[in-house]
Order: sequence, then C-alpha cells, then structure tokens
Amino acid sequence: MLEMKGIDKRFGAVVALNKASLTVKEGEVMALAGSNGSGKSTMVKVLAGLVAPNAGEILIDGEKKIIHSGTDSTREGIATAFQDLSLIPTMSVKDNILLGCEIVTKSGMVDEKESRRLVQELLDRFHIDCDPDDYVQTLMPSTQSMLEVAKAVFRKPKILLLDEVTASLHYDEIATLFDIMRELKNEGVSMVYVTHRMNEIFEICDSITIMRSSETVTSGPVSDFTLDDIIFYMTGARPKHSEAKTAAAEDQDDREVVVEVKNISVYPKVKDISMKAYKGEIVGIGGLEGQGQPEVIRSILGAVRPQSGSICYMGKDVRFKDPAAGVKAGIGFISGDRSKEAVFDIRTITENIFAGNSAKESLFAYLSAKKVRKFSEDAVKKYNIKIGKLKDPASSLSGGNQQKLVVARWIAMNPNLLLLDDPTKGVDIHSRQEIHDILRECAANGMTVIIAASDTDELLNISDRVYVFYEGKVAAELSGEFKTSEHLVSAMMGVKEKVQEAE
Amino acid sequence: AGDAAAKPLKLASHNAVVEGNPYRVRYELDMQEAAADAINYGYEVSYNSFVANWDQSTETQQLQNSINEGYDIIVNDPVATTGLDPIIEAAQDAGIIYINADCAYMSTDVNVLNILTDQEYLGYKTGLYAGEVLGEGAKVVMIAALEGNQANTDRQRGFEKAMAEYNMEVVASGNHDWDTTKSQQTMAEILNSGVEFDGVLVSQCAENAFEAFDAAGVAYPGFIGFGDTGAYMQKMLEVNKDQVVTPYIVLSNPPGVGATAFNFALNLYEGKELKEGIFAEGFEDTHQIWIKSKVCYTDKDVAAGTQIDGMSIEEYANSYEAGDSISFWLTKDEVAEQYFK
Amino acid sequence: MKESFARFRRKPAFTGCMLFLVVLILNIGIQGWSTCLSNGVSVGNILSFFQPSALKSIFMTNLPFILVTVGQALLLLVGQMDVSIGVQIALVNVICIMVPQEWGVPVWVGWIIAMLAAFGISALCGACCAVLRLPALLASYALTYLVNGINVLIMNVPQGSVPKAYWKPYQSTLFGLIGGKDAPQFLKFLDYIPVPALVLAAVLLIWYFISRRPFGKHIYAVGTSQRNAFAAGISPVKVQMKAFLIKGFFVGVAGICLTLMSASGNPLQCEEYGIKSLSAAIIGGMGWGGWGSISCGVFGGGFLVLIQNTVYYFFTLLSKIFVGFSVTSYWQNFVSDIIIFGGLLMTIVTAKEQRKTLQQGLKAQFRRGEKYAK
Amino acid sequence: MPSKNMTFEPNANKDFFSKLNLFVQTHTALMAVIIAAILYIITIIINPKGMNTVAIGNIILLTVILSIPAAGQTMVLISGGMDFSVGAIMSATAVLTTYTMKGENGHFLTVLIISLAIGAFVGFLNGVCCVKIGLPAMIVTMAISNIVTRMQYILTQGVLSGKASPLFSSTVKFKLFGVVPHIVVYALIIWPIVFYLLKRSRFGKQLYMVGNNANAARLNGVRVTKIQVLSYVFSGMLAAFAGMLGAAYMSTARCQIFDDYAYQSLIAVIIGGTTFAGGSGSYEGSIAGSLVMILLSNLLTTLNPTQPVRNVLNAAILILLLVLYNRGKAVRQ
Ligand SMILES: Nc1ncnc2c1ncn2[C@@H]1O[C@H](COP(=O)(O)OP(=O)(O)OP(=O)(O)O)[C@@H](O)[C@H]1O
Ligand SMILES: Nc1ncnc2c1ncn2[C@@H]1O[C@H](COP(=O)(O)OP(=O)(O)OP(=O)(O)O)[C@@H](O)[C@H]1O
Ligand SMILES: [Mg+2]
Ligand SMILES: [Mg+2]
Repeated sequence: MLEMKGIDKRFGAVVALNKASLTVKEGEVMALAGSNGSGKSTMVKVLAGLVAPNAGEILIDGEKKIIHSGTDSTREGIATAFQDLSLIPTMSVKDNILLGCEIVTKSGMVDEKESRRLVQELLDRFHIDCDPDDYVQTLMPSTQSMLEVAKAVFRKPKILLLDEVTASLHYDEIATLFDIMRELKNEGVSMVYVTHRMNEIFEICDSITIMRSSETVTSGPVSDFTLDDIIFYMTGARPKHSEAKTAAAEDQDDREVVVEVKNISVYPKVKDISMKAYKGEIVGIGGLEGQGQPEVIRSILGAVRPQSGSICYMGKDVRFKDPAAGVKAGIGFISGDRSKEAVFDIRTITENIFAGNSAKESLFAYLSAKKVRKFSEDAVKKYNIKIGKLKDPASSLSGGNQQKLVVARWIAMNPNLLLLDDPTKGVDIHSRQEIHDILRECAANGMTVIIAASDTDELLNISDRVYVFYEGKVAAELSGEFKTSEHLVSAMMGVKEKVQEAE
Repeated sequence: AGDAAAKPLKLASHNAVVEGNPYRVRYELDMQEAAADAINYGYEVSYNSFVANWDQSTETQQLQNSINEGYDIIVNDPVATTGLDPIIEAAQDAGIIYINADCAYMSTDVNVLNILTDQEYLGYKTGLYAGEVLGEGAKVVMIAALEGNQANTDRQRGFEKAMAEYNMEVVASGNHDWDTTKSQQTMAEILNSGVEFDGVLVSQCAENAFEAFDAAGVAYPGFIGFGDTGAYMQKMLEVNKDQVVTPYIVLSNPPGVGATAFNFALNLYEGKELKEGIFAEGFEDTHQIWIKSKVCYTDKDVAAGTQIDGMSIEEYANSYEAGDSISFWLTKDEVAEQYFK
Repeated sequence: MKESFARFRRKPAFTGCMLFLVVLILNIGIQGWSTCLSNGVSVGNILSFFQPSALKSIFMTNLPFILVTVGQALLLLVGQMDVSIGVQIALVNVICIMVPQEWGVPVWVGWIIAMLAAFGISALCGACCAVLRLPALLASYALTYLVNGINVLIMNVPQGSVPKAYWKPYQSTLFGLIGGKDAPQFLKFLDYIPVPALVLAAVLLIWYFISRRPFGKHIYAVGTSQRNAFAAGISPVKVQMKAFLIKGFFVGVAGICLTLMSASGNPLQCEEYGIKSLSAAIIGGMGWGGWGSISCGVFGGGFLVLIQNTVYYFFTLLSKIFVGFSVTSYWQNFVSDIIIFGGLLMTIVTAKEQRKTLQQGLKAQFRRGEKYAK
Repeated sequence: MPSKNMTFEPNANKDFFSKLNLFVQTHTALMAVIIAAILYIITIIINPKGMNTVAIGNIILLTVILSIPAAGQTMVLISGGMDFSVGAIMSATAVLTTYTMKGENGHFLTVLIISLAIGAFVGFLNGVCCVKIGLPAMIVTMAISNIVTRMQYILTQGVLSGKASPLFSSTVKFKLFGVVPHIVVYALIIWPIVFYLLKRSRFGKQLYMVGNNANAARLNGVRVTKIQVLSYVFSGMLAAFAGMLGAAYMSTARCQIFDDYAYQSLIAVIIGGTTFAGGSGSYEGSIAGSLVMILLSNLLTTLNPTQPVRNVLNAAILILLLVLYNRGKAVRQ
C-alpha cells in the first residue's frame, strides 16, 4: 500500500534520515519505534509534505508519488496527526477541523450550519467534550491532542499517520482512540503509529518498524518481537534490569527536612497539597496528567504563586517572587518540555551548559572565556553527552542528549534542591537510564531531588518515596513495601479506600 | 495703540509643516508679530495656527474646520500647488479672505492671491555673483533643495540662467531637501568623491555645506552661496575676517512672507483694490505677486562697510541667533502703498 | 444581551471600538462647545459635529487613510505588514493625474491603469515579503524609497487637475448627488450621508463577501502558524499574496479617493500613512499575525482621525476661553501624540480580557472534566 | 549507543549557491565586511579619486557614529525586542547639547550627565511598555519617540539655537595624521564596553538566553524582565551619547536631526547578522553593518544619479542585501 524507500534528509549538517525505508500494508497498524532523534517524526513529516527529502522515493499502491506540500499529501489520501500538533489556537474547533476542506455553498461562501453539524458529529464520535465554536487555545492539552487526531480522521484518509498522539492523553481517551483505530482498520485504513509506550505497541499494532540513528534497522510483525528485542533494536544494547534502591523508611524522621509544602493551593488545579522532602532523598510525584504536579513543582521554585498555604525551605518560610529568587536560594529546575522550557536551541552547547551558572552570580562581573569552556567541557565529559563541537547549536543534538545537556547544566551547579518535571518525557530508554544514574549519584551525595514523572515504572524505579496526586490533592504517599505498581496505579485513579486500607 | 475700539478679527494660519523647519518656525513667529502689530491699525487679531504635517487630507479638513469656525482671514502655506480648489471656493463663498503665501498655489480655476518670494531671483543672483568671482567656465558643485518642489524649481531656473551666462559647468550635484543634516552629508560625500571644483552653489542651508569642509579638514571653496541664517553670516564673517578666503553671498528668503501676506489680507479686508500690473510676468493667471529679497550682501559689501537697517553688517549678523534666518515683512502701510490703489 | 456583550468584550476589536467611541463622544462635545462659544448656544451648534458639511469633510478627507488602515490590518492578519503603503497611495494619485494628462486618454482609463499599478506594487511587496520571505518591516521600508523615486520620476512637481464632473460627486452628500436643491425636500435626510461614506461601506461590503469564503478562514490560519496551515493543505505563500493583492485593491481605491479629494496630483504625500496606519491598526486591536479583524482597522483608523479633529477643536476652544491664548502647533502635536500613546496603553485592556477568556475557558473545561470523571 | 546524527557531510560538492548561502548564514559579520569591501572597490573603480584621506576619514567618522546607536539596537534585538526610539533620543540629546553648550567650552559634563539620564529614562520607559506591559515593541517605541520629538520642539520652540562647544567638536572632528578622526577615541572606549557586556559578562549570556527562549530563561533563574528592560536602558544611553557626538560633528543641531538613525541603525544591525527573532547576533557584525550603510551612501553619491533614481537604486540594493541575509525559513524544510 505505502512504501518509502531510501529516504535521505539532512538539516544543514545534521543527518536526520539516512536511506530510511518503511512499508505499510492495507488495513494494518504499523508501529514506528525508535529512540529520540532517530528520525520517526521526520519520516512522518516527509509523508505529510512538511519536509523535503534529499533523496528517496515514495510509492503508494505501487505508484511513484511526489509529495511537495500538505495539499499533495491530502490528495494521496494521507492525513497526519503531528507530534507537536497542527491546530491553530486562535481559531475555533470547527474552523480547525475543516481547515483546508471547508464546506461551501453554491455561491462559494462557507456553509456554517452544515459545518457545525458535521463537526458536532465528529466530536461525538471521539467523545470530545467541547463546543464547535470554542477557541482551541482555551482547551486542555489532552483535548487538543484528541482534536488533532479527529482532524486527521475527518479527512477520511487511506493512510493515517499518528505521531506520539498519546503522549498527553488520559487513559479513557486512549481507550476511545484505540476503539476508533480498530474501526478504521476494519474499514481498510492503513496507519503508522509512532509511540514510546511499549505496551501500546503490543496492544494495537500489527507490525513494527524500528529506527535507530536515522536508519531503519528492522521491521516485521509485532508478534515476532519481545519487549527486549524492541529495545535491543532501538538502542543496540540489551536492557539491564537494574534493581530499584529502596530507602529505609523508618529512620526518615531524624533526617533534615529540606523543603516542606503545607496545604498549598494553586488555581485551578491544585487544591490542597502537603508534602516534604528530606536531605539526600529522591521524592517522586505521580498521578495522571493534569493533577497539579507541574504547578506544585513550580510553586516551590517560585515560578507560580500559590493562592494559599506555605512553603518552608531549609527551615524558613519562603515565598520566592520569581524563579530567580528560588535559584539564588540553591534550587535547580529541569523541565521535560525541552523546546519550551529548557533548551536554548540556537545558542551553543557551551552556553547551554553554562546557563545555570549564567543565571546565578553577579551580572556584570568578568567572566573568562576559558572558565566557561572548561565548565562545559567537564560537564560534557562527565555526563557522557554526545556532541559534535562545543560551538554547535544545541539544536544539533538529539532529544535525549539535549535533555542530558539540561540535566548537566543543573547538576554541575550542585544545587541544594533539584526539581524535575517529567524530565524524561519522550526520552529514549537508554538516555533515561543514564539520567537516572546521574540523579542517584547526586542524591547519594546529599542533593535532594523532587521528580514528577508520567511513567509509573520510572517513578517507582527512581524514587525513594512517592506522593500520588489526584484532583489537586495527595491521594497517597507510598514508600517501602507499599511502593508498588498496583498501589501507585490505583491511587492515580483515585481509588483511595484501597490504599488507606492497605496502610 | 490698544484702544478699546479695536475691532476683533480672527486669523487662521495654515501651514504644511512647521516642526523641524526653522524657516517655517520664523514664518509663524513673524505672522504672530504682524498680527499683534495690527492693533496699531485698530484690529485686535486673535491668531491660531494649524499644521497639516505634509498631509493634504489633514490640510483640507483643517481648512474646512476653520471655515466652519468662522475665521475672517485664512493665510495658507499649502502642502501642494494644487488640490484645494473645492475648499477655497467654499471659503470664499463664506466671505473669508483667503490668501496663499510662500509656496505657490497654481490652480487657475479659482481666484486666489499668491504672495510669494521671488525665488528665481535668489538663484539668479547667487549664480551671477559666483560667475563674477569664479570667472568664465568655472566648475561648480550644485546642491539643490527638494526635488519636485515649486520654489526649488524656480530657483534652479535662476541658477541655470546665470550659469549659462558664465558658462559654468556642474561637476557634482545633490539635494538637501532643506534638511541641514542632509546638506552637510551631501557635501561631505561630494568631498569624499574627490571631484575637483571651484565653488559651491547651494540653495540655502549653505552653513552646513560649509561645515562639511571643516569636518573633512580640506581647503575652503572659491565660492559658496547662498545662505540666510545667523550661523551662516557669522561663520562667513569669521572665515573671511583677515582676508577674503571664500567669497560668499547672503540672500534672504524671508519667512516673513506670511506676515506680508497677512497685511495684504488686512488691506483686502478693508475693501481696498489691487493696482494693475503688479503680478509676476508670465504668472498673471495665477495672481502671483513676487516679493524681492530685501536683504542681500556679499563679502564685497562687508569690505565696503555697507550698512543694513542702520547697522554695520557685523552688528547685523550678530543680532541673529545661529539657527534663525534673516527675515523681514512688509507692514500694512507698505503693502498698501506699493500694491494697492 | 449580557451574554453577547460579554462575547463582544473578548473580541479583538473591543478596545478599538471603545477607544473610538470615547473619542467620538469627546469630539462631538468639544466641537459642539467650541461652536457654541462663537455662535451662541443652540441645538444646532451643540451638535455641530453632525452638520452635513462637517460630516462630509471628515469622511472625504480621511477615507484614504481609513482604507489604507484596513489594508494594513489585513496584512497584519496574515502576519505581514507594509510601511510603503503610504507612498503607494501617492503612486496611484500620480498615475491618475499623469496618464490622462500625458497620453490624452480619458480620465477613467488613467484610473484603471492606476489600479493596476496599485496591484502591481502590492504584488512586488508581496513577492519580497511572502515569496522571498524578507522581514516585512525592512523590505517594505526599502520599497518606500523605490516607490518614492518612481513617483517623482513620473511627476516631478505637484500639478494637474481632475475635471469637476468627477470630483464634485465624491465631495457631496447623497442628497447633493441626487440633485441637491432640486431634489424633493423629504429626502433632505440624505444630506447626512456623504458619498465617501458610501464608498467606505461598499468596500467593506466587498470585504465581507471575501471574508465569508474559505479564504477568510485561511488568513487566520496562515497568520497564526504558517506551518500548521501548510500542513492542512493551504499554501501560505498564496494566501499572503492574495492578501497583498486585496490590500492593493484598498490602496487603489484610497488613491483614487485621494485624487478626487484634492483634484490634483502630488508625488510627495502620504508617506507617513505607512507607519500611522500600522499604529492605528494596533490601537484598533490587531495583534501580529492571526489576531484581530478588519473592524480593528476601521476603528483604529477612525480613532486617529477623530483625535486629530478633536485636538483641533480643543485648542480652538482654549483660545476662545482664554483670550489671547494662541495655539502653537507643537502643543497640538504633543497632545495628540500623548493621546495616541494612551490609546496604545489601552490595548492592554483587551490583552487582559483575552487572558480572562483563556482562564474562563480553562475553568469551564476543568469543571466539565470533573463531571466527566464522576 | 551509536549516534550518527552529528555526522558532518563529507562530500562537499553540493551546488555553489547552497554553500554560499550556508556561508553567509554562518559568517554574517565577515560577510558584512566583504560586502563593505565590494562596495568600496566599486566606488573607487567608478571614481578613482574617491580613494583619498578625506573620504577615508569621513567614512571612519560616520561609521563610528552609526555604530554607537547600533550597539544599543544590537542588544535590544538580541533580547528579542526592537528600539525605534534611538533616532529620536539622538536628536533630543543633540539639540540639548547645542542648546546648553551655546558654543562655549566647559559644559561637557553637565550635558553628558543630563543626556545619559534622558537616554536611560526613555529607554526605561520603552522597556517598561514593551516588556512589562507587553505592547508591540516597534509601535510603542515609535509612539514614545514621537513624544520625545515633541519635547524637543517644546524645549527649543523649533528654533535652531546654540552650537556645540568648539573643544568638544574638535575632539570628534580633528584628524590624527590627517586621516583618522579623533572620534575613534570614543569608539575605543565604547566598543570594548559593549564587547565586554555581550561577551564577557553574565548580562550578555542572559541576554542571548532571554532572546532565544524567554520562558526557559525565566525558569532557569534569569530575571527576564530586568534583562530586557536593561537592554532598552543601555540602548537609550548609547543613543544619547551618540547624539552628543553627532552634535559635535554637526556643530549645530535642529530638532529631529538624527531621526533617520532609527532605521539606519536597525538595517546596519540586521546586515550584521542579528535577527529579528532574537537570541543571535554580534556587535562586530553591527559595526561591519554600519560600515556597509555608510559605504552604500558613499557609492550612491559617487554614481551621482538624480534624487529619484538614487532612491530607486537605494531600494534595490537594500532588498538585495536582505535577500542575501535575512530570508526567513521556508515552511517546508
Ligand atoms: N528542523 C530541524 N532542523 C534541524 N535538525 C532537525 C530538525 N528537525 C529534526 N532535526 C533533527 O533530526 C533528527 C531526527 O529528528 P526526529 O524529530 O525525526 O526524531 P524522532 O525520532 O521523532 O524523535 P522523538 O522521539 O524525540 O520525537 C534529530 O537529530 C533532530 O535533532
Ligand atoms: N475568545 C477568543 N479566543 C481566541 N481567539 C479569539 C477570541 N475571540 C476572537 N478571537 C479571534 O479573533 C478573530 C476575529 O474575531 P471576530 O469575531 O471579531 O472576527 P469577524 O467577525 O470575522 O470579523 P469582523 O469584525 O470583520 O466581522 C477570530 O477569528 C479569532 O481568531
Ligand atoms: Mg518525534
Ligand atoms: Mg464579527
């Protein structure tokens, strides 16, 4: 049905695709897996007409096609839901879904009535709870993600490309999505499904193509692969199942409390949250997306002002007026939303690593070039960041390495308290492991770490103690023997009674 | 003066531009003075000034507003040479005395009095004196004012006439758009280009063109002119103090022309009638009255000890602020005597 | 009622509309007061703003600026701008005058050629900004020099005229158009409708129809995110070029109106409309790219126009109240610039409204989410 | 973990233009110097007499003056803003300089302090309106510069008055060895300060961070507002000082004398490789860009066209320069 052969793509000096290929049969869901920066999205964008390949060909139903633009792509029956969405925030839901394929009356005017009816139908099918006239920018991220898929499906494609659409979806939304995908499959629609969540691959996909370092390394029916196989092809190494270290919960009380959050609320998501972290401890924050994790972390940093409650840091009540104040007091912050909140993409790797230091000390003091260079050289070596030259822009790095860059930036400053908000979101398994190792080492050296993560295994793996948020409140605090997957998941779903019983 | 019987009179002065243009600033000040002076003739004039900022739409609307407001006299220094026919008709229908000053209004469809300075004379006079000091066939730099502007065109006509008489050749040229900065910059760039020349003809703003010689540190030219500001007069006196280094000419392009126009209006207001044959030759159909520059001297006059307004030239030159340009205006009586029956 | 006002408050055109109304009321008041002081109090004087002649002159003289601001707003919508829009009007004006004068063709042929020139120069600007993707501010600034040069090459000094048969209708009211004093008196109310206002209405109507086509949606998409629009199968270059051409239409009409207003040609005029229209559009509530609507342009343009008028009457009023107070233009310009700056500051109000909208939207979603979870 | 993403393309026989383009994009400052050289060579080919000490001195002088407001403009653009008020500030301090000095020596310090204070204040106002209040920089700085302009008229009543002190004038205009104007002494003070700020201080680092990704900078502990406002303040102060030097160069100053420098400095900075998007750019580029602007004007005078033709040529060359450097990214990559 769809075949891509020998696709090459370079962005300046960066090779994004190198003779990559992929084949999808009719009515099949094909998983496209690979670590960060392996070129999955680029493949998708080539099909969508957003990226012009340097070489290679695309065959659809055996015929050679040239895709120059979104229009070409649509004409070939391809529809795409992008990783970073393609909605227009200032337009209404209705206009967004119909964008580029407006319903017009005979006189050439847009037929608003018919448009609304069709869109409402679509929204109902996807169980999206919003009005066709709502502006997209007023919707929650998960709703926007669903809309992105709905928009693609509305185009009645023969080939549907879904690029990490589940990254910010709730479990019920994912279920709806899978139902629809199955329906489409029965209608004979071929799908390319990009994801980092392995369980989804086994649940919904028929075949799998794995990419590594811009190349296609293998493909075949999903049933031929085990989880370890997939990870092996993605990273080139068999995963070592490292055992989670569990801190002794009993002697906690005589350790120094570094930060204590008391009954804070942040409109609209955080209602009443209290938690504390001891010196040298890794505290995890779990929960479904949108339960207030980022807000709590940002209130400690000073980036968000809680409406009520107090935060006690190093034995003193503090209310940082901005992150700069928090940073001054010895706090570091690492965000998982690299492009928006962490990486300075057009600045050099050196500057990116030095960014933490840049922010801290006096503004106009002399800064020798040597010192800056040494600082970053050391960090690159110590944290094993794969770079070309120190002078290259940060955008030349793969996603995982960019994230390590950000981690290195703060660890090198040796903060007293390190806050991480889903730092490994979309980071491949290998890099994730490395980041975990770094964090453990730091905690062992006395740094306090608070980490929010969307991945439950990761959370259990890394943290000594886990707070589970549900609807803006702490649903459970898990440590020791209770720190298990079952407890965590049931707390995440708000099934409180069970946890309390267990305690 | 100041008798209680003074008749109230409303004067509106409309201008294309005032800000950034020392000439127009003086124009307004002179008009204000003339308005105050009218008390001597039994008028208490309330004066208001409006600026269109080179926008004909604004100009038209402001004129319309003035008509609605019932002004007695409107003196306009227009944005363009045409384009006000409809509004002028409206003003005249409303019984307002509408006079055009300084920049010509060229439409023949309406009957408007144009009170202008004789621009051609300024160019011609400068050119002639340049020819006199530089001799036949001299090479000159020509820095004109604003391309597309009527006064500039008239002046250039004068310059060219004189240059033809002396067979002068223009070896470099530029425009200064009445912008002092540009005048200096243009001259500096011409100096940069290394072209050789004997003298500099410049359509006003001569002091800044001259400044470029100082800034570049090169020898002064064999002639410069004309200029009309305090800075220019003082600078030329200083440069030529001991011996004549750079012959020059001072000519006035009087900003007071607006005040003169106002005094024409006063006479018209009293119902007097214009004499015959006072219009400039060839411009009778647009009713142009050209007022010749009253102040004009060269380095020779300084040497000869000529007096202006009862002062020596040095005293006269020093009586001006650096940025002020020489001005004069004709009083109501002078106007009446020279131009009215 | 309350609901629809709340919706209106969240619209981009809200501040522009409010600012416009405030200045309108101020203008009516000050102009009326000023007239009363000279002519004695009467209903007619208090409402002197509404005199047919006053209304007519406001529309007649400012229509070109308002049209240009609307054009500028359209460009801002697709994420572009054009500061050479001012000299482009002058270009149209110059061609309107010179073509009939030099080639002896009928006046209307000159107009058609002028319209084509407006489209041509807009296409050129579009080619630079949309096709070559140069920064619009600098590219159109460079074009200002180009058009300026062309204008003077075509017409070196202000000159020319338009037959009265052409400009007279433009400069009259609807009542005047249907015969003036000879027309039936019961139609006298038509005297309050100036012909230029009809031109404005016609142009906006044309825009209304254009904006209700898919193109009307595409401009928002392209203005907000070229990439996303492209992904949806829209060509950003085409949409932006179309916007430039429609702007060319606005400029063409504006240039012809200018010609009819002045009944003559002037190569050096309106240059400052480029920047002024940009400020006007922003004051009217436009954002950079994808935010705003054409009404923002109308309100913003109207605001600037009325400010100028109000300040004129304000100073006239002062000179009447304080005898001997004479107005220098510095203060007039100073006061209007301060007010314009104030207007700009007022646009924060819309920004606040928008933030509020966002929050309210999120709140509603959140509540719905709660319901959904239970 | 194998990572081939960073492999650099070995076979470099790609077409000439894409290589040239890559070179231009990555070596903007050098490119500006090359263009300046080309412009100068064309000038002296057309008019060999144009290569003289007078011309060179003049070019240096004007470049230095333009490079000073360009410094502020560079900072503001790097931080993601735009400052259209540099022209008006320059004019204001130029007028103030001549107005206060009145041709007498000895007012330098007073004028300097007042000028810098004015520059800082206007810059601060710009900063607050653009950054804190969040209005579009271009429009707001223009509106503020209009007000600054009106103040000039209210101060001087529009009359050109006073003169820069002869001593001060001579520190700008007089020439070392008949070629190098004294103004380079000022450049030798200002340029290193600017280089220090941009390259050797945390302020510079933070400026780039803020311009590249303000949100990340904030969460990283940078006081974004403070840095951006500071960039406007520095821009205002630099423009104020440039206005004083300009007054010394011109001797007299009318209102709005240097207004054109707003666009001039902006274009110079852009030609020097700083982008509107913020986060990138360098001061050496801006200095080279200033040189390009001055040489371009010089070339046009050498060609000696009539004013309208000059305008048309100017436009064509500016567009050409923009095409060379400042094309936006295509949607399709
Ligand atoms: N516009 C661009 N400019 C420069 N480099 C790019 C660009 N887009 C992608 N790249 C690079 O191309 C490589 C492949 O990126 P791509 O987005 O396809 O990875 P991915 O497999 O989708 O990763 P992820 O799982 O993180 O989404 C990366 O090294 C990335 O840095
Ligand atoms: N609450 C909002 N949230 C997000 N975007 C909005 C909101 N309100 C308006 N907009 C944006 O502003 C644009 C213009 O709104 P508006 O409803 O005024 O447009 P319009 O009715 O098409 O214009 P016109 O004024 O010409 O009739 C909308 O298309 C939308 O992109
Ligand atoms: Mg991806
Ligand atoms: Mg509407």
